[in-house]
Amino acid sequence: MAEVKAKKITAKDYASDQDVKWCPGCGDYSILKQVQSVCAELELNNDETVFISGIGCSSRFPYYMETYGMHSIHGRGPAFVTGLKTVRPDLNVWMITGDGDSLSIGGNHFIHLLRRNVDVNVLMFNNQIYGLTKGQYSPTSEKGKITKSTPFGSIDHPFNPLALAKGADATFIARTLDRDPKHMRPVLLEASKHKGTSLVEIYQNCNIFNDGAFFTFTEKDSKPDNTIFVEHGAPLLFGKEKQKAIILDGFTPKVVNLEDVDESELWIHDKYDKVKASILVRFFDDPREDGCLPRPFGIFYQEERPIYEAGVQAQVDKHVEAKGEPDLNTLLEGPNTWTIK
Amino acid sequence: MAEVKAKKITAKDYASDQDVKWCPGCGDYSILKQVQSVCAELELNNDETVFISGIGCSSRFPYYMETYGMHSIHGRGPAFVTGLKTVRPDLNVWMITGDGDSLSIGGNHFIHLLRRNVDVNVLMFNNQIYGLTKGQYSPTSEKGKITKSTPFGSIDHPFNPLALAKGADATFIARTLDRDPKHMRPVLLEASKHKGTSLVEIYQNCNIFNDGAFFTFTEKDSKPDNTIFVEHGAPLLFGKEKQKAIILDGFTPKVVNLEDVDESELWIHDKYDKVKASILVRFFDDPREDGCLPRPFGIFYQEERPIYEAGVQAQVDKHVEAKGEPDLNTLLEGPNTWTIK
Amino acid sequence: MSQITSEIKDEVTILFAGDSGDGIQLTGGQFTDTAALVGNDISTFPNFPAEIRAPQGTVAGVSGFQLHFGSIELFTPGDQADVLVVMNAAALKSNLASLKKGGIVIANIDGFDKKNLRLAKYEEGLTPLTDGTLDGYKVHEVDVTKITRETLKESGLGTKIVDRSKNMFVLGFLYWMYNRSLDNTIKFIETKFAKKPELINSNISVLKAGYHYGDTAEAIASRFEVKPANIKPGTYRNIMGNEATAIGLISASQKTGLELFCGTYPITPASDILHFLSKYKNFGVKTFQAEDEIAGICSAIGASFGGKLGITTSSGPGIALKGEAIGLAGMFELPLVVINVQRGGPSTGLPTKTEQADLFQAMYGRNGESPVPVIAAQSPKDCFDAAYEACRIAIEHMTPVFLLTDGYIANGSEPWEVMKSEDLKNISVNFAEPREPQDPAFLPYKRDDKLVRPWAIPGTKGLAHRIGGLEKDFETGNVSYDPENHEKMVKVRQAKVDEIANYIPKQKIDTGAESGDVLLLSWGSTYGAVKTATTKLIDEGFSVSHAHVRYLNPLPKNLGELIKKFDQVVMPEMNNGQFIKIIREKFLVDAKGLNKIKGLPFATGEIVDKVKEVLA
Amino acid sequence: MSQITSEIKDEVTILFAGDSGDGIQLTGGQFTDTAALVGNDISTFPNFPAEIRAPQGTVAGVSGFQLHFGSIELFTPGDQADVLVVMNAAALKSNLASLKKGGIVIANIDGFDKKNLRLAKYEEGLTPLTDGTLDGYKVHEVDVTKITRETLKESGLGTKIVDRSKNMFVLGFLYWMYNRSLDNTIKFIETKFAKKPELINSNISVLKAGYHYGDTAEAIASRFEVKPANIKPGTYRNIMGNEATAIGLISASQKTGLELFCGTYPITPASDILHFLSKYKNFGVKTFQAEDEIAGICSAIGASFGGKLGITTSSGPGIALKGEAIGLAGMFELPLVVINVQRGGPSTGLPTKTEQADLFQAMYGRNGESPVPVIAAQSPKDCFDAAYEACRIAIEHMTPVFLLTDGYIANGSEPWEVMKSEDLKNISVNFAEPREPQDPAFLPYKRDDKLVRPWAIPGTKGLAHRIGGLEKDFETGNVSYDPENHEKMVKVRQAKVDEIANYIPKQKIDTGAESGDVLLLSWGSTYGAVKTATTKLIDEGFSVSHAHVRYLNPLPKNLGELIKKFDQVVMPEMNNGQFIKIIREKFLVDAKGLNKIKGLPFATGEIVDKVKEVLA
Ligand SMILES: Cc1ncc(C[n+]2csc(CCOP(=O)(O)OP(=O)(O)O)c2C)c(N)n1
Ligand SMILES: Cc1ncc(C[n+]2csc(CCOP(=O)(O)OP(=O)(O)O)c2C)c(N)n1
Ligand code: SF4
Ligand code: SF4
Ligand SMILES: [Mg+2]
Ligand SMILES: [Mg+2]
Repeated sequence: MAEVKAKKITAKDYASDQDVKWCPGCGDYSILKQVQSVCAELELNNDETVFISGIGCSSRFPYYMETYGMHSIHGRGPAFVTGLKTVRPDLNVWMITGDGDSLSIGGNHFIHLLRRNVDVNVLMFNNQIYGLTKGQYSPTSEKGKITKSTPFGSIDHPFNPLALAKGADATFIARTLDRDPKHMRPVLLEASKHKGTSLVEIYQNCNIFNDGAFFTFTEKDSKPDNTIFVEHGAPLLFGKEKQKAIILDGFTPKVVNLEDVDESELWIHDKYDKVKASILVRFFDDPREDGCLPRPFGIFYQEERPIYEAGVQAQVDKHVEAKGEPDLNTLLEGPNTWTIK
Repeated sequence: MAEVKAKKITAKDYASDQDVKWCPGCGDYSILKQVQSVCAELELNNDETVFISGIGCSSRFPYYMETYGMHSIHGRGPAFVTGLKTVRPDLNVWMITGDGDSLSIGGNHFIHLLRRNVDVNVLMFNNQIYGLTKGQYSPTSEKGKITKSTPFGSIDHPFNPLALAKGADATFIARTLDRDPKHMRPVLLEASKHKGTSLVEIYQNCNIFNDGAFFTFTEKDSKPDNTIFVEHGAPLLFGKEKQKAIILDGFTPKVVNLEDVDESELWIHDKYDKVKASILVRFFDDPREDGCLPRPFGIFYQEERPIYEAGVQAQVDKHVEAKGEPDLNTLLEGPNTWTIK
Repeated sequence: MSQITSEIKDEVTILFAGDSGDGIQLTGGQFTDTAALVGNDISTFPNFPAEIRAPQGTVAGVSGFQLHFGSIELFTPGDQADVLVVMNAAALKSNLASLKKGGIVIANIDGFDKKNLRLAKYEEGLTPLTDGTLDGYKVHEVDVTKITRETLKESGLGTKIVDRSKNMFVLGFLYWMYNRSLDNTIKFIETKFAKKPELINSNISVLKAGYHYGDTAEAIASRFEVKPANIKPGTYRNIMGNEATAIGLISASQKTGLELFCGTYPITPASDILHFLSKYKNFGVKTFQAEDEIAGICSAIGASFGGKLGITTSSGPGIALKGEAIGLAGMFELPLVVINVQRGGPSTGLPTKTEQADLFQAMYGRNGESPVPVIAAQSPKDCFDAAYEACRIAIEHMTPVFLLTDGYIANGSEPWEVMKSEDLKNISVNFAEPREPQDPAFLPYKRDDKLVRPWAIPGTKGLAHRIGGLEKDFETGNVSYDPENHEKMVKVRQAKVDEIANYIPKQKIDTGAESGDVLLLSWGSTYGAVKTATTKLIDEGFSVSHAHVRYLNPLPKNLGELIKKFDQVVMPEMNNGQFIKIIREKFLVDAKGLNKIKGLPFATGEIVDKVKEVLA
Repeated sequence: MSQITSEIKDEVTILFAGDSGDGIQLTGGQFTDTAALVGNDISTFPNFPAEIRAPQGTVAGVSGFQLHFGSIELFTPGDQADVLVVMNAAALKSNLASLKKGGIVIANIDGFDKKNLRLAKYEEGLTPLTDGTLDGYKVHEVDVTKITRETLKESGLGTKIVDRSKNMFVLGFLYWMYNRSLDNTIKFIETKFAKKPELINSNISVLKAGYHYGDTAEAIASRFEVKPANIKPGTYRNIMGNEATAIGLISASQKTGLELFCGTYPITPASDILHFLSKYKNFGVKTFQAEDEIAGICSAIGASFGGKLGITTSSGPGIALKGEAIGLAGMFELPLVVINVQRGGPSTGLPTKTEQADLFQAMYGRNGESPVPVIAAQSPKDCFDAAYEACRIAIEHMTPVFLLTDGYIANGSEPWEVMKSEDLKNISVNFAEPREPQDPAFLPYKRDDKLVRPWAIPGTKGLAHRIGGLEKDFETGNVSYDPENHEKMVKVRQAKVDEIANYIPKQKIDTGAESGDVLLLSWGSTYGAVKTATTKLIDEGFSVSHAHVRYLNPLPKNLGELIKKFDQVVMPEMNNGQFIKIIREKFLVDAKGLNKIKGLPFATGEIVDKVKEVLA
């Protein structure tokens, strides 16, 4: 950033001149606001930042950012991102996607992006519904969901997106909520700093087609007992008074009263621990069920692993070094010629 | 099966009249043999059995089975299977796929098949290479793999297929080896009995393009120390004399000498335990590395969950019952008519 | 009460427009039903915004519903409106161009306050109601909001709920204007709010308030009367295109006894077919919302392999993903119906707009020589016949079939004379018979005299066989790399599709003489506009005829002959010229294109003008 | 030693055939190099089995290599072979039809033992060597295995290794037959086995043994001489089509300074382009083996968006998956080269065979009006020029471009006069310039006089903008649902592609006069066969000319004119008639098709016969 910058950069500097066209009340607005504000905090250069999305309500996002942007094809965001980052590792790239975009049609590109660990921040707006096509169930909709395409309830067992991401060896896995901007902000900041594919699942309310899908986790009454906000190095505590804890009993995670257990038994969150993360992503009980585990939010897992584009670049650099600057004439000539006189 | 069946059914009854055209020495032959023999043991009716595959060397499989068969499109096997089973739950359906077919182009259909839990037996021939297209690396090839398309070594972090399957909430997860027919057979039998999608990953040697990829796990010298054959209810023991055991130390799986630990500390394999399975599928260390965990084989996980096609059928049945036999004229008339005289 | 005259009209077009939340579609639907009940012919076309619910008051959020009703036969929802009802400034802004010169504007003035004017991006300080924009139109300003609130001030209902019945006021007012009874809508309100009686009364009160407002308001000088049309006696229902498609498919399933399986993925404007189908579980319909379009079609092929009626639906961008599988279905020679509800393209294009630009994709959008029959529907109700016919061809000829409709007819509606099951053409299903070991070997690719191979379904004794996408031997169906066999197979797959021409009706002239100066040759949803234009031209004394092609591949056998009887051929298409290329190539005639690529259907006048130009 | 005559020949075609493991490709390659070195013109075509390594000895496992060399200019690998070398019975079975009547068969009799005969499915007890099958051919039986083992019996090498040098014996023998020096192959052996000196000696011994066998064996009555061709002086290399494509792409990258990014997924017969490209990391080439074809093309578009040269390669079934993304690239108006190495279709078809049946897929395989320039390569070496030209058009006209080659030229090879970097046409890259806040707003869709929009790449100051697949405003590129704008955009995208006709060479007559009785109009890999046929027909006194079209969309501006100078137009295509439809439609000429759909290239004779038939 230029040193003589007179004006402090604000969220507004990242808002494009286009009218935002989401439904009034849509959770997408809050996410847009946080992202713009995080951009400001990081003082990202607008010209070196790129937002790429697929198709869906959420995927309109890039139009609203005063950066380079691409509204691509349904589900294919990861492929565009991979191509762009492979040739332009210098850019700061964000990918915006929905639960349908990334887990339905785009599921394959999504898991391949994660395993390759391209350096991009992926924000998955999970509203457990197809918004743009007016309300069909999505791969994250709960079983039995009644929608336009399932008037008698859906039959498919839904994906647990973070478990899937863990299965695909993602190097950064987090979850946050549209209605908790204070939580979202630091998660986005951490995600943007992580070198590799940072996956942030954001529970997002679609007030038109799936209103209240996450109210258990966002509304004052139910939130404390149904959510657990994990923090690296801290024990897994929750409840209104943080009076409840989670421990591992043998191989089974269990809810206990904090006062009933010894401190040594507490599950201390360690975002670098694979096994803990594998179990944590599976805290995915239906909150309507009795005795269920609270739904975790925060950064579940983080791992340092070489990023894809750096590996590609390293091979190029190595060969340029070994073989010298390319000479087109040598290439054209090939290894074997003969001359006719 | 007809009671008067005079002749005992043998594996040969499941061999079609087509010449088998895999390369001599290919691991596929051994799998074909076991499958035919398992069909015989189960006395499957040839006319009620269907083998569906994608594209790849492995996917030629259906041509060699004297059953109904479909050699479909690269990666799309799960979709054909889902359509077929949804309308024909009565059929016994097997899906044959390769590591490229199911994890590269077909990755999305694969994970959706698993989450939906369609009742089909999936045999994934994992040779860590693209055989049919003559030797490019696959999503399961180890990093640094030198192939036709990666003359300087591959850069991508490979999938751990069973971890991915677990992440997709598969209800039956197993692994076996082409070179261990005695192990393969019972695994195939169990898979075929499971109600739901049974995933069996089969390590398969491609002696032309990736010869010896699994020799560490199949050859006499290295096998005992590098493999662990899990059995439901039994402790995780391995080594030539079964002298080594695996325990969970806090959250970390560890190799110990059997004699050094108390029996109560032993990890008893429980294929119904989600958490154990989540950890077990992650025993995926590079066998070339020091202190690595052995690679597990056997049935990792099994869960009863309603199967997709049954759910679909139940809705139909329920509505037929509630609304009576369909009357086309009522449908044609619709709810609102008027009459012009 | 002032003197109110009553004018008789042959046909009227009303365009309702307002915010997505204003209940525009419901208002239009009610007027339609009422018009239908008194025996008017009708044709409607809703026009949705691309955004789900763009911010209230903006142009992007305007929803429209166009209704054409008359005492004469109608084939389109009307070129331009006689009456434009606008609930706010944005609605006026985006629809004024669709109003006839001199037409009537009914404006809810509450929707023209400062905020609404700003949101609609009118120039600061100016309102179109007074700044001259509406010069030459008849404008009726009504403060709908105020009167509605007034009407319900005693109801005890909250303002939000009260305001939601504004549309009933407008409806009542229009009923008055067109001399219509309120009965049908009152019945509707009673059913709809059966569980919320307080809303029954409030809505009916507002409806009546609207009606009475007509009686009392000074402004309105004339009411209109539209007599019943001379419609063939019978029982009718109003039907939308996508609904008709769904019912056509289910009918084919019921008539054949083949379970219907629809593997699909939502996409505008095709999703409604899935929505309709998924309601009819008691007809044994199985719908599968797949993970993507590829899985959608592949699952449908799987179902066909299993001996059922496999269907897949989508729109252009989704169809683009199905090419590989359509090619496979062609190799398999299994029945499959692929429905493309076309929308504005290319790429994501204009998802909520209409176009006919996917014909070539249907004809040629696959690798290799991969012929597929293609048929198109011509109007909302015709979607029924076209869908039924697509199933017939697929099943009787063992082939994937493309059915093309588009956003215009998919969402549009018109009255449909209810059919009886008995009236439906028979579709014959020929499953291969079981065999005993001593029978001669089963030959899965041996053809009958229609060049059709047997449908041998799993579970049938003695027919176990394998199919695949590799080239197959002419009879055994085993993989064959033989060069001669390949050529033979390519030719026979083509011949099989060509052979269908023997099993479809000959091409007819729809309107006009068998020969003449100009033939208007059209296909798909342009039918109504072209027909109306032709009638008009003939009335004006021109030598013009109209032929409308349902069967785009193979073409009717007599089409060439028919065309050659005209000096000129003009082909209107909502694309940049696709069907015309096929006609030019096949018959070497110098057909002229009339192309509109605006995401909107043709107006009759555009066609009339073009023909006059050609003849000038 | 018997009397051996020496015959002089203008051209000779040798077909080597044997098991996949027999080293057939290597043998053919060596003979090719040696022939090239003495100045013969050459053309080759390898023919792989569909199975990787089907069981030894079976017909499915036969690998072939056809080599045409001569003292005259050659354009095809030869219609039929003069000499057929077969290493076993299966090789004879599957290739005999390719041998000229009266041609020479060289048979390794060890490959005709009982087991081999059975595997080749010859009738029990009969061997084609004696049962009359080869009546009329000149057969030389050689026990290659025995002599090879004999030669190396002192070498101390194991039998398996010894047997692997059998092919050297055959090669030596053929060198003798055609009076060739062993030097080139000896040098090759020395390099290849530099690390295994024992194999150098053994291979050279066997090679020489083959040569000497010719000298001593009684059977051979004549040797042949093929004089150097009258080839333009210069430096040459032998080049395969896929290699030429790869080098053409890299050359465009080097000339423009744009990093090359190839996003692709393996598929026969396109994979070799990826294999070649991935070797040239030091040229900054980045190859991405994606998870599927869709990711392949989308990643390439991502790279183009980033300001690099995005390439994607595939064959028919894989191209079918790219339609949606090609449409998007057309909307984006970014450079992209899409290469289709066509194979036998439809569906999975005949993966290792050749065909030209994906032209329509390239032209029309997308939803909506989505024009894309299409060009085709005509021979192995021409793949270089075609690939380079595809990049030029993509970059200078900001558009996706289709390059069509096919299995025949992709795997075939011919001599190529080595180009110098300086000889390559310039390609201009125009990145939009950075802007300061005070500059007028950047308009990403404002066009220059070629109708081309600016390439504004991320990282450039002041150009931040958003692109997408929804219809865009004519200048700002913002999403626009405006009907007029849509039509304007559809038309301008078409006009932009049409405009390319002003930047490509005019169509020329390749062979023959500018007017006459028949024009043979061809495209793609049929070039050699059609040219050869034309020459032959002209020699025989027919009034025939040949024009070969590289630019299939847009067509050269003068094509219509050129065509109209001929009474008849005959269009040979390796498909069921695709380009012919375009020509008929566009120019309303009654062109006649000559279609071969056997997975094999045309033989000259087939074309000659067709023309004679047309003229009869
Ligand atoms: C190839 C293709 N298929 C289908 C569609 C239709 N479509 C657009 S968005 C969408 C799903 C959107 O759901 P999600 O990703 O969850 O986004 P949301 O709208 O909920 O934010 C679908 C099915 C499309 N645009 N392209
Ligand atoms: C759409 C499409 N893309 C690519 C191919 C080419 N192809 C065929 S099989 C294959 C990969 C095979 O690998 P795998 O599934 O591991 O099977 P294997 O041959 O190793 O058994 C590829 C890339 C194809 N047939 N179709
Ligand atoms: S439909 Fe739902 S997700 Fe889409 S903009 Fe509206 S509220 Fe948001
Ligand atoms: S290439 Fe490999 S996997 Fe394929 S048949 Fe040969 S050995 Fe088997
Ligand atoms: Mg969603
Ligand atoms: Mg493989």
